[in-house]
Amino acid sequence: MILFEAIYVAPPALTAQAPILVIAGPLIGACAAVLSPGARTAWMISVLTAAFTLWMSVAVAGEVARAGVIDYALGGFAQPMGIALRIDALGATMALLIASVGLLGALYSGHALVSEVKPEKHTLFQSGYLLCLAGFIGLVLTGDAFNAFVFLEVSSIGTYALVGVGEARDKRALPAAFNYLIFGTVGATFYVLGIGFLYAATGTLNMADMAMRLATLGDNTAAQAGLAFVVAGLGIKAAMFPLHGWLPGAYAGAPSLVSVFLAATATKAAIYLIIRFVLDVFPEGEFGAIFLRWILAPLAATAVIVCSVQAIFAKEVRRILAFSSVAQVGFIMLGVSLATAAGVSAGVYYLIAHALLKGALFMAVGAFAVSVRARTVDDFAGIACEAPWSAAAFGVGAASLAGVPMTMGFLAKWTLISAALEAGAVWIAVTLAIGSLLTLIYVWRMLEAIFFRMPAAGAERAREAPVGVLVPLFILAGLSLLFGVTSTLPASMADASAAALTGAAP
Amino acid sequence: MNDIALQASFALNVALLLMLVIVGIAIARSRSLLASILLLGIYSLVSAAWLVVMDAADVAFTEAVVGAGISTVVLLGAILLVRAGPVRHDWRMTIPPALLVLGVGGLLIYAVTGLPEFGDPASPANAHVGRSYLIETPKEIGVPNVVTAVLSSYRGFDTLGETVVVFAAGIGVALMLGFGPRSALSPPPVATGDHHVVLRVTAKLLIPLIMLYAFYVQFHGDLGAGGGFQAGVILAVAPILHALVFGLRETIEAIPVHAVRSVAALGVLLFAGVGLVCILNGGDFLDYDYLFPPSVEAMIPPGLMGDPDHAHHWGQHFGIFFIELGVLFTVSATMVTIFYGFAGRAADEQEAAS
Amino acid sequence: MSMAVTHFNYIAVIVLMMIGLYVLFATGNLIKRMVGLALFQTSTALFYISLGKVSGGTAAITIYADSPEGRALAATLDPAYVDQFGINGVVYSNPLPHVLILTAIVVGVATLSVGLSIVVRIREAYGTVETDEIEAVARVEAAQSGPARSEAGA
Amino acid sequence: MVDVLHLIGGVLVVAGTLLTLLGGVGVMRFPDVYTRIHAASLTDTGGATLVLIGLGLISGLTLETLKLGFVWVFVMLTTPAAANALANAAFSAGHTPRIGTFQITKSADASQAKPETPRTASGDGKSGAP
Repeated sequence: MILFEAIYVAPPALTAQAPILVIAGPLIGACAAVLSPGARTAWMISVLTAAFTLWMSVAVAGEVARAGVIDYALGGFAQPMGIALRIDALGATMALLIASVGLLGALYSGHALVSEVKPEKHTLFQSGYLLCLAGFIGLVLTGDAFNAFVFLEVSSIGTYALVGVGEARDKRALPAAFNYLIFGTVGATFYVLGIGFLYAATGTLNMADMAMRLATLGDNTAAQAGLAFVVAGLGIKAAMFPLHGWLPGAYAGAPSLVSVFLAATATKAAIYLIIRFVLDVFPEGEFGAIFLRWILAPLAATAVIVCSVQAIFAKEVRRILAFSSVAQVGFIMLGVSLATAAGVSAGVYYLIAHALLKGALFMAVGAFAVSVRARTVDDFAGIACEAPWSAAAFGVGAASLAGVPMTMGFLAKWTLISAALEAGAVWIAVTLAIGSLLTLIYVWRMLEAIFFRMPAAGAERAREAPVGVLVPLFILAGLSLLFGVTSTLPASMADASAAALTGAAP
Repeated sequence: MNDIALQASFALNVALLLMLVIVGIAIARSRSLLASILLLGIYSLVSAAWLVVMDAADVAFTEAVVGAGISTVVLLGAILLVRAGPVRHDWRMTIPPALLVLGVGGLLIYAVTGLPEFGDPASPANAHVGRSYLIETPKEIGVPNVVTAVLSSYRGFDTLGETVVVFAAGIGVALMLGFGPRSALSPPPVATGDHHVVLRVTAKLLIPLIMLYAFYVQFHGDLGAGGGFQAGVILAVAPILHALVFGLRETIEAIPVHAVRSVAALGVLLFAGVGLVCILNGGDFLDYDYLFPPSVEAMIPPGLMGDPDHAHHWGQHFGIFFIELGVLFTVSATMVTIFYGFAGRAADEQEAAS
Repeated sequence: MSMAVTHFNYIAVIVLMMIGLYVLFATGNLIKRMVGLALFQTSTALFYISLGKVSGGTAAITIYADSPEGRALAATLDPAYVDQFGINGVVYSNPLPHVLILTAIVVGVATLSVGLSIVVRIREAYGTVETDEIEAVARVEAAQSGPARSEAGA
Repeated sequence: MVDVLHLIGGVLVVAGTLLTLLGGVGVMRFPDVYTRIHAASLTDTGGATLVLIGLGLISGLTLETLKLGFVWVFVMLTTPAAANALANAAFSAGHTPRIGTFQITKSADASQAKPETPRTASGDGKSGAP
């Protein structure tokens, strides 16, 4: 975070309004995309909007680094009457992450969409993509529990259809999209129900006010059940084991742009909100501790083991990556469940690392898909000879996922395990180690096919992806390498986030 | 306290809730899709009646037009397209969901034991922020309908998000159903011919009345129940009725698909634009007190609208007016888009079959 | 009063939610599942509205205590109660849950329409809207088509 | 005076409700589509009229009475038209009345109404129109 303080990002008047512009920008861009005459214009609008969003989110991050927590009163009404955006280090980090992936995804969509989505659908598709971007950013910036629900839906409703559009490549995308819709809506409704109970117990929807009032409330069954429903609802959205049933199908079936964006941001935004409620809104105390230690941590540990094994036995590359995502959510939640500053920091760091590397992996799979229809691991055999650059980027992402030294994934796993040991939770450290070994196995399966096998005789020849696809892919993969060498930026952001949540000094 | 009036109201509440439970059970037991959809419409209508008893006039209105109106239309359109047979029933499939439901129900009952009594005016929910809105609205907003004031001003950002959700749904349905080779075929009129002279005459009479009513609901929203959402759905009924009676092709000729989508986008732009104007004039996003630049605001005589010591009501009134207009555009256009999506498919399948 | 009376609304709403969830998960028919989802969402709305009811209250549309409506309303209530919980002599129900539920209802219809549009496409692609039949079709097709890349090359 | 109006109004509302309920029973009990439509539409308009008049008496001469009048006009326009459309659709789909002496003759009109092709009926109707 320190880095941002030195840079002059935007004029002060713009910086003051940056928290809302970062949300309103993509909303307006989405409307403009619908109004635009053709696919090319829509793509340009999408890129420009995403660039503006990234610019504004850097400004927000700089302001948070300078001033600590930002409170932005929408409509000029004092909290808790009006809705407020409340941005601390964690929120700013998440917004920056989502906006970065958003811009790279928008760049990538220029070529990737052409092979997967019919041209006449592009304007609507870009519009849906920008709405999704706005929804996730709004979700991580808002300080109002019900407003978070609205943004949860803004990000979801369009996404369901975007996943369904993947039918052009694989018609299983349609049942997957329907499943996603059912699970997602049940999740959102559980969230609303939980907020209803919290509202009944506190009389407010503002998260800061709610936290204050919950602290003085003592034991209240409505508040406890409210938290349980909130976490269960968000757990569905975050694909927390055992509520992850929708994820593999949706990630495997969606157009690759959507897979990239969802894998990098969707579950992360929901995890952010879980962290916010469990550590920030709900007061420290017996109930919260029991909840973390006896419910969240064991489920996360099961996810790490079970879903890694499922990934090992999966046939299709996209499904391997999807199951891996569920397992990695387990890694992150294990870090968070420690509830120490080091644990939360490691969890957030892992979250950033995973978003970058999983984005890169899905993007690389999409880059192969530009020229060739490949689903299973065997289909990918020897693709490195035909599309070496994409394969290299895939290799970097996979290395980071497996935790090879000099990558961000390695540092993430390292900090996570040491945080677990530091907190005295040996069983968590052991689970993490086993999970990492299992990760190695399925990563090796994919790498072996891509790099060390020859293409099957008579197989369709893949071609290297166009530059427009390679550039965002290389940036995303490069970030995993760069932060593996000098991790000051993400590490300081993760530390600041943990400090903001647990109240410890960074 | 006058116990008889209170008890009568409570008895009505209990009776309507029991009716809802009965309708709910009927939906669960029904094997026919058509029956369950119609029962869902009845459920919405009964719950609208219940909402009136609960003093939630605006919600009742919305539930009536959305739940019993447009939802039923969309569901009927869907079953027309999928032509599904009766719902099959397998008792083995019912056990895991039953266990899940019992678990959730148990947790809910556990939660309910911590809730204050029903109707308690001193409960946290009713005493804290909710009460502040009732006290502050006449001073800060100057609109008689507090629900409208909270919806468009205090929680205007939620409403923007909600409008965007509707817009996103329009995009979603258009992406799913609005394309493909078959929707390029021109659909045959759904119902024309000599048989339908009564329908045509009635529809011609009703369409302008429906639109007039929609505008009444729209502009009456800050005085009584109503507002952009309800009005938007009602306004969308006019083209839907036109399409049902005169054929979809005629309607699409009058209101082209692209125009409808553009109107939906323009509605969101209008809403967000109001917010941006407030920023340009020195306020925060959606702070309608800054809707007019201070120089214009200074020219407004105090007490023009609202109470005399707070000249800013002017901005609040116009802010609410414009954003509700944006909501009207987006909601009505999106409802028509959704209808076009489903009805376009329906007409195509008929043509393909014949 | 016993809890069954004072919390009757909440219990009834919970029963409705359970019915909705049950319909959602106990059937394989996709349209019936959407009906269950709508039922579940509506019941959640009813829960919020129950929270915001104030006994003896009226809809949150400002009326004056000395208008005919205000007087008629005040006549049904204890003056001390009105003094304590009323605002300018009138007791209102809580408007905040109403606002939230307006949002939730609109979100519900948005979800419903997107979900049904996906169902229509599923029916076009698979010829059925029953979950088990869709899975059967998917299995058969997966068995028929070999590895995608080599098939394309053959 | 006011009390008497209230009383009459209340009686009318209850009567209207009962009439509508009766219509509901008719819909369940009557033998075929046409009689059921008959039961539903007649009691709908009649019941609604009674209820609206009753409510008008209760509310007195205010703005609400005017609104109730509009509602009545709307009901009077839509319910009969809906019944007409329903009966039309039933006829096009080939439903024959079960009671009474009315029989569908084998005229050109009836030949369009083959039960097995209900979907094309409206299209045929168009082409057959003079």
